[in-house]
Amino acid sequence: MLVEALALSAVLFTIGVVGVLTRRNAIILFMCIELMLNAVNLSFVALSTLYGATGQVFVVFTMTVAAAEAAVGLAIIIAIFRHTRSVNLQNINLLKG
Amino acid sequence: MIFDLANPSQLMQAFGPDLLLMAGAMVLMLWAAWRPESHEHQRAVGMGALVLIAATMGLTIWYATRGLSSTLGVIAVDNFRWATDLICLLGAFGAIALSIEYNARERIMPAEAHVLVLFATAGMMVLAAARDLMIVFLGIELMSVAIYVLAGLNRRSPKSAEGSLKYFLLGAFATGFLLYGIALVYGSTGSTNLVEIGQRVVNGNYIVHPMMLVGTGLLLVGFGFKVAAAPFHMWAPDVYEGAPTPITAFMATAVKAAAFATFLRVWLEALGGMGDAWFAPVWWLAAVAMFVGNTVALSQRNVKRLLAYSSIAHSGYLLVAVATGTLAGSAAFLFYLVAYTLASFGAFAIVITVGSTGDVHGNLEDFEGLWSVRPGMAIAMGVFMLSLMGFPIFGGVGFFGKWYLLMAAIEAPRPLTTLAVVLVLTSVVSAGYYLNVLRVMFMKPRPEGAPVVERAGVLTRGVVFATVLAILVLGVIPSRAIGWSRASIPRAPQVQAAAVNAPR
Amino acid sequence: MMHPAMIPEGAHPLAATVARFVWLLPLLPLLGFLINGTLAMLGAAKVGPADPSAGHDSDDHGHGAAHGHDAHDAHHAPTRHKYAAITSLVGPGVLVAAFGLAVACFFAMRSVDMERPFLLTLFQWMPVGDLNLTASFLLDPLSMVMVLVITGVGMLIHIFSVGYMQDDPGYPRYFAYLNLFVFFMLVLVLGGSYPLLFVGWEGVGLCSYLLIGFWFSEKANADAGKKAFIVNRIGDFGFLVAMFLMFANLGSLDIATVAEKAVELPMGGAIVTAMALFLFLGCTGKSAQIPLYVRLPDAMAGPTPVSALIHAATMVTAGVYLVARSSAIFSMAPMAQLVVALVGALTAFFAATIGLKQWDIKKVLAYSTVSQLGYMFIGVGVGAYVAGVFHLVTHAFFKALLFLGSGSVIYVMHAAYHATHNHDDAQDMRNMGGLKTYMPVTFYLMWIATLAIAGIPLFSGFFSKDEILGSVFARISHSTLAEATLFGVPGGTILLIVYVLGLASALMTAIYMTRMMLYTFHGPNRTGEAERSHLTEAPWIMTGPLVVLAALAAFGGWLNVPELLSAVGPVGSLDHWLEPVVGEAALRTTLGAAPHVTHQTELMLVGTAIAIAVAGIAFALLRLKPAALVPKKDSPAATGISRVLENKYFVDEGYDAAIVQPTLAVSRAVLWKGLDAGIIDGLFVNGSALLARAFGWMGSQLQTGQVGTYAWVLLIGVITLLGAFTFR
Amino acid sequence: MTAFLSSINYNAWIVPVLLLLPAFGAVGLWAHALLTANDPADKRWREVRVLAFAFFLGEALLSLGLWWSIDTAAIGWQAMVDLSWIPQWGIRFTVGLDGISLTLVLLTTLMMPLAVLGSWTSIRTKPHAYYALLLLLTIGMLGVFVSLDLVLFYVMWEIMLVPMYLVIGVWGGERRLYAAIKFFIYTMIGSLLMLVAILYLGSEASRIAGAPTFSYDFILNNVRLDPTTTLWLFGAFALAFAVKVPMFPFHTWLPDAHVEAPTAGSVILAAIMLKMGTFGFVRFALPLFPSAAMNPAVRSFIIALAVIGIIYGALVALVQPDFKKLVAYSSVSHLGFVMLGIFALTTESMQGALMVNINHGVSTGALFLLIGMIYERRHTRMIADYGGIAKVVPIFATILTIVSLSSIGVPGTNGFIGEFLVLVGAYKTQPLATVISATAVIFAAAYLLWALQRIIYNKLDKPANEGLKDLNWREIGLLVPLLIAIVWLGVYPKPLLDKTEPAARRLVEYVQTGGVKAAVNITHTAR
Repeated sequence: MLVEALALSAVLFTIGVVGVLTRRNAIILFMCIELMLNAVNLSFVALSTLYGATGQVFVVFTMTVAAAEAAVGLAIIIAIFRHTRSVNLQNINLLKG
Repeated sequence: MIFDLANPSQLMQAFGPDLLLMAGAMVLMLWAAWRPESHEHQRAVGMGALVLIAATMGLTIWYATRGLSSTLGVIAVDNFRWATDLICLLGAFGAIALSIEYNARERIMPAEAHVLVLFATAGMMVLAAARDLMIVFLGIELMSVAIYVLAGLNRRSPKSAEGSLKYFLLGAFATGFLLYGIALVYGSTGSTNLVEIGQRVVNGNYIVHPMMLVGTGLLLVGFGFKVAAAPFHMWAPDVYEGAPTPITAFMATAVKAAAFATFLRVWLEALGGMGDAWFAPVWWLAAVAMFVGNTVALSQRNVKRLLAYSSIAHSGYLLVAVATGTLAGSAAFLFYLVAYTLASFGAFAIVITVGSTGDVHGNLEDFEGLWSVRPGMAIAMGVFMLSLMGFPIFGGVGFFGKWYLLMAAIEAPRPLTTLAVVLVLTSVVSAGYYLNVLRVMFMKPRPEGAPVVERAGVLTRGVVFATVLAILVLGVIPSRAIGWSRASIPRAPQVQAAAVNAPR
Repeated sequence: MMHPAMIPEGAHPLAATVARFVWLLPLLPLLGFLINGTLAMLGAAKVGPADPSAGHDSDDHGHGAAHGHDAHDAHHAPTRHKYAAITSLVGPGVLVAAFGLAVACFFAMRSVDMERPFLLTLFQWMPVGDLNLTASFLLDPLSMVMVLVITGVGMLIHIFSVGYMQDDPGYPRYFAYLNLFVFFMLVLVLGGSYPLLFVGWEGVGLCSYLLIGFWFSEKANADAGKKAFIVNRIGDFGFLVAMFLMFANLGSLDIATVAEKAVELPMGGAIVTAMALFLFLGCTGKSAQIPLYVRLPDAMAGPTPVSALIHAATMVTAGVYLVARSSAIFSMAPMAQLVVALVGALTAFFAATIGLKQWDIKKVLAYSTVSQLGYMFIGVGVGAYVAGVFHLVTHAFFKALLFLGSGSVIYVMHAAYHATHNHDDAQDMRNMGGLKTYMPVTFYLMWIATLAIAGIPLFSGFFSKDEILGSVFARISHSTLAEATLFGVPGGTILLIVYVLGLASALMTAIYMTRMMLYTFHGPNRTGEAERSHLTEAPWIMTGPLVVLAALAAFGGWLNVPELLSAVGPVGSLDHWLEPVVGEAALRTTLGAAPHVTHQTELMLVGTAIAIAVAGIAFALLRLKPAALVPKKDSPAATGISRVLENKYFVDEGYDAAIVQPTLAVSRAVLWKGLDAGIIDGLFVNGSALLARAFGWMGSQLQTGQVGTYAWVLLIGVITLLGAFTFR
Repeated sequence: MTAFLSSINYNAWIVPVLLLLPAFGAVGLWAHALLTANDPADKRWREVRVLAFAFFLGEALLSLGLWWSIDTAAIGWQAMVDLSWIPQWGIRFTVGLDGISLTLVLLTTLMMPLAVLGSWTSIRTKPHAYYALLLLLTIGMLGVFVSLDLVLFYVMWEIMLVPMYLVIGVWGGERRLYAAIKFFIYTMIGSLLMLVAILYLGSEASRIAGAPTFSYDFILNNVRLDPTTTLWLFGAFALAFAVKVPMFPFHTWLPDAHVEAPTAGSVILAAIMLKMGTFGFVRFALPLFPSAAMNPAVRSFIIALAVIGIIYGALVALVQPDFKKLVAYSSVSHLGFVMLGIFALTTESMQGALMVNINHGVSTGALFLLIGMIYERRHTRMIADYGGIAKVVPIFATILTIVSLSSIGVPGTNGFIGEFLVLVGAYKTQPLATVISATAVIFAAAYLLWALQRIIYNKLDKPANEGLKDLNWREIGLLVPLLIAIVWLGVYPKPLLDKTEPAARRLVEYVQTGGVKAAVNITHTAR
């Protein structure tokens, strides 16, 4: 069961990474990142069957932090939307070089 | 005294300075929100923040001089922590001092800006204390979330928003890797406590454990991103350019210092026994960072971007200290960090001054002939550039910083002579752009119709003067600082089995 | 500087005599140089304004221009130099004093036994490691002869110069240089070590440079001076290498020590031969031998008294002196001696052929000098050091006379052209002719010299030239030379060739000298109607020295009369005089016995020489028609062999095309533009900077501003890192 | 004199004072700049140059006592001062002199006032900074010659780059920006590798000593490394010094820097800074790594580079249209002689090399001063723009001729002594290289006399030259000491040779025996 859970976690993480690499919409990108974090959470939970509660505690932390990140992240996306009227990352490249 | 970290009240005591800063920051937050936005209010809150930082510094120093230690637990109580705290607090102090005048000039009204700096600093202090991967994660996020916001502080500037977004997205992405790395390390060793991991690594055969290896690699990715080491540096130039300049300075110094401090502690305390595994990757990471940072900086026209690439190169230099895997390396690291922080801060202060209202004059052309209009500023900038370059006497403490790093590299049990040569050769490349700044300021005439460089505010001038003075004085008599950095090495409660030798 | 450490060497008999003041000899001309040099600076200089970077004020333009423009005929500017009087006193005065001292030393030396040289150590010069060089003067019979010639002839020429240069704006400067020259020349002949000799050696070259380029506003003059110096330096290179060899193999550079130790080296060995050959390379530079003779004819660009003093009487004979001085080395290297003799003979012959077709009166004399120097080298080359030195002395007399005489002619011609504002060439013989009516004194005196150089019996040149040729002949058999080989050719054969070349040169010498006299003094005058009235004899101050020189040229042969002519005077005075210095070396060449030829052979040799001299003069008198000449401007260009001779076999052009221009071209195109600016600077220095920039540019191109790109780069980093961790 | 000096305990304080005085001078000039901020520019300029000159003159006069107070024959350092600096790293402020450094220190202190006089009227913009930088430069140069701690040496070695960079870049000619940065980076590449080598040596020494140390004496006497490491370390030191010397092919910064630098900059570069490279070889590269220096391959390689430099510099000088560049390339040639003399490793050649060091400083320094003077009047350095000016500026022409002759190495001038000793000594061990190098006497005459002819001789055919003013009293006055030195060192070099002889002899013996400790101790261990 542990191995399967870890494998699923890895697959989910990879899907998240691929999403980040391929999608151009800031919100979807952010959701892919959330997917990555949750994949890791799965690993933690699975591993805590081996080592006790630490993994589960970690998951709580992670979710909290992810929530805070989401709040800030969405605010930032709104801020950029005000300037560019778009959340497509391809249009956002004032800074380069 | 020895804190018993299993005892909650003693744990709280061991968190003393961090708690002071956090509590103070919350009070300031309330005060900031209490009154409508205005310059006076912004200024007042800023001053309050400065006072708070000073108080925290005082408390930290008091803690540091008491020779405290602790039992094994989630946080460390050692001089390395206090030293890192002080460097971060210094950075925060400088950032707020610059911000007060910068924000007024750029009409960035929210007084909460200063409080955010304080929160970020609190995150750094947590990071500095962390002796558990959980705390590491918490600290990094506490710091980062505040910085994401700070980077986008200038709501009128699309660049600021863009930088903030990029930092946020890529930062979260990298956090994913870091977290996964933590999970894998936890999965293979069964602990998140650094010292425990360290002991298990030494006792077990983790060097061939794939999960542990991948976990270590992902940790390296996570830290590499936070310290902007190539190839995980791509965000840095854009974010540095977009962010308000005082925040850029803050990011280039305090954020980097805190991230590196944790990095170093994790590497020394937890992964010291895995040297064979990470030696080559860290070596190459250092080399690539030095190379990329220094070469790309050559083609920059914008001084802020130039300094961003320079900071990437400096990450490479600091990675050399990590690669040594010794306590001497950590002492060299702290010393270098002081030198680097001073010079970077000063340089960004000058960039702010020359940038003028709207921060529109940040290109090298705008520095042309600075010597004829603002000789003091030009000379100070010259000192900063030379210090970043590692030039003796005129570059002050920068030289001894590099010297210490090189010495640590050459005397490491696994000598890094080649890496030292790479370091000096890329330093030569760096001369190409640092000297270019000098050239532009001193050797070109001030162009006709160039904008007038306003006299900087008293706080900005204070920052410039203080950094120049510190750089030059430490450049002639560095022994106190050396002694301090040698005393401030990580000390785990149990004897480390990892290969370390006494620092010099 | 001079006085502190004058340690008389042991108890040499000369130490008690006037000779202990020998250090004054060079010091006197040096004093003259300092005084005249100061006067020259005082006269010419106008100290600049305190702040030179302030703009030029235009008032002064006229002054500079006036000062600069009449450079062309500056030496006939009407006004005298304001310090001319002091200079006229000091310049020749120091020479008179030096000559007096030299004569005193001479008599002192005659009165003592000169078995070993008198060494006067002045001070420690270069005390370094094994090289304990002192500044010391070596007074022995050989240097005494040279000192007498230098101060004596030098004094006469100085006096002549007072007249010749009187109106030149650079009058004190001229005497300063001339005094300096005498100083260095005396250092050269008195130097007690090779490096000190070298100081004089280069010093005279320097003065020659300065004096040739005396009228430096003319590019040709400046060119000639520079050429002289550089060609000299090629020779000096040889001298230097010879000194390295001495120091490395003999451990010393003192002349006496070197002579002592050189004879301990293996006879004819590689080291001693190399030493001799490199020394001789030095001599070819200084004494204008093949292949370095090219500078001497150009050197005639200087004032004529300079040509007389430096390029005829003294400096150019320094090479001969050096060989005689190093006789110990040369006598140990027969092959080198053969080279010396052969080069001397070839030079003598070669220069004589060129002399046949020159039109410039001074050029004729210049090539004649080169040719005569060749003779001297034949002499010292075959080990007949006394003969070589003897010819050196007589040549100093008659060639100085010839040059000064020609100087008078040029002076007069120039004055005439100047008076009529004619810009014709005052030195071209085609513009002269028939001058004997206008300048009778000069005319007669120069004929004496001509007869002397041609080798007419009882004139000085006859004795010395005859002695050289006789010595060559005597060594064809039974000498180290005859036993040695050069490039596989037996030494005897080479000496025979040398002898034949010597005779041929003697013939040509007689021809071209007669030709010169004919074209200059005989036949109709071609100067021009207007100028003719200005032609007159030179002033007494110039003719006076000529008379003295003529007497010497006529009777100088008495110095060393051969046994054959013992009726004429005391036999072999010079032989006896120089015996302590060169006797041993000369004997080594002739295998320990005095060279001996039978009485009949000797008579035959003398007879041949006389016959050749007479034949040459007769041939010239019969064949050449001064009346048929037309002035230079009307003359057609020469063709065929004449053209080749007139252009000196195009050797200068050859050197220029083969050495000078390629060196310049290679330096410019390959070394400077190619290697320096192209490869080192362009490729490596700027190239590596460019490479770093290129990397930087690539890095910044990767920085597209797209978050997607950044994420990709990050992921590539992740994969690489994980790869590095897992696949170690 | 000696008694007087010892009565004031001269040796105990002179070196630190010489190093500190220029720093005080710089501060003094800064104070002057602040106090007179409202005065007219011309008045400030006039005052500051006098003030600066006073400091340089004071420095020169103070240093003169060294001539008598230093016992060059004694074993061990003279006027040694040893203070703690950074105890944790074992870095000390150790300074001291021997005969070799004595001559170079005096060369520095005596040339600096002349260099300042040379730019008396030509530098008007930002004079305070200019003179302050020259003062700071002096510290670095003196420091290099007296340092006996490797780190102190390195610091001194580096710090002169910045003032020179600014002097060239701010007050230089048209291509000053390029020249300045090229100078800096070129030099830095070499010296940073040396830094790594110093660290390596220091860490070895510390291991042996059991306490951190970078002491020259200690390393010299105790550190013995395996041959491969020695070669690498020697290479790092040699590269740093070779760039500074400059040896072919690391010389291309020199022509640019020389040409673009203002007069004082060129003078200092040529007269003093290049000597630091050769001094580095003599003081560090040779004695610290005798086995590498005696390695036949290494030695042949360096000698080959020296010989190439001699000939190459001369040939390239031959075709330069710019007089300053010509002199710059001639420096490459002259310094090649120094390198030949050093690596031939005989007492004579070593002495000759040290002599050429001084001579080149005097002659080339004087040449640059003269070029600066004529440039100030005519604003061109192109040879083709002159011609025949001996007519209008006879004093200038005379002095230029004398100095050129000295540079050519005509006997009777200083130039001859040095070159002669180098060659005559080098022949003993390197005959072929010496003979090839000796041909340079021909080329030297060719390039300088040709240039001389085109500048002061020939026809005065450029109208712009007709109004040229001759040298003024200040210029004559500052050149006279150099002329005296040229003649004095040419005629009676013994005093100078005596000063360097013991050190040179010991060094040669030490290196020739491969640094066998028993053979000879070139210095003592003072501590």
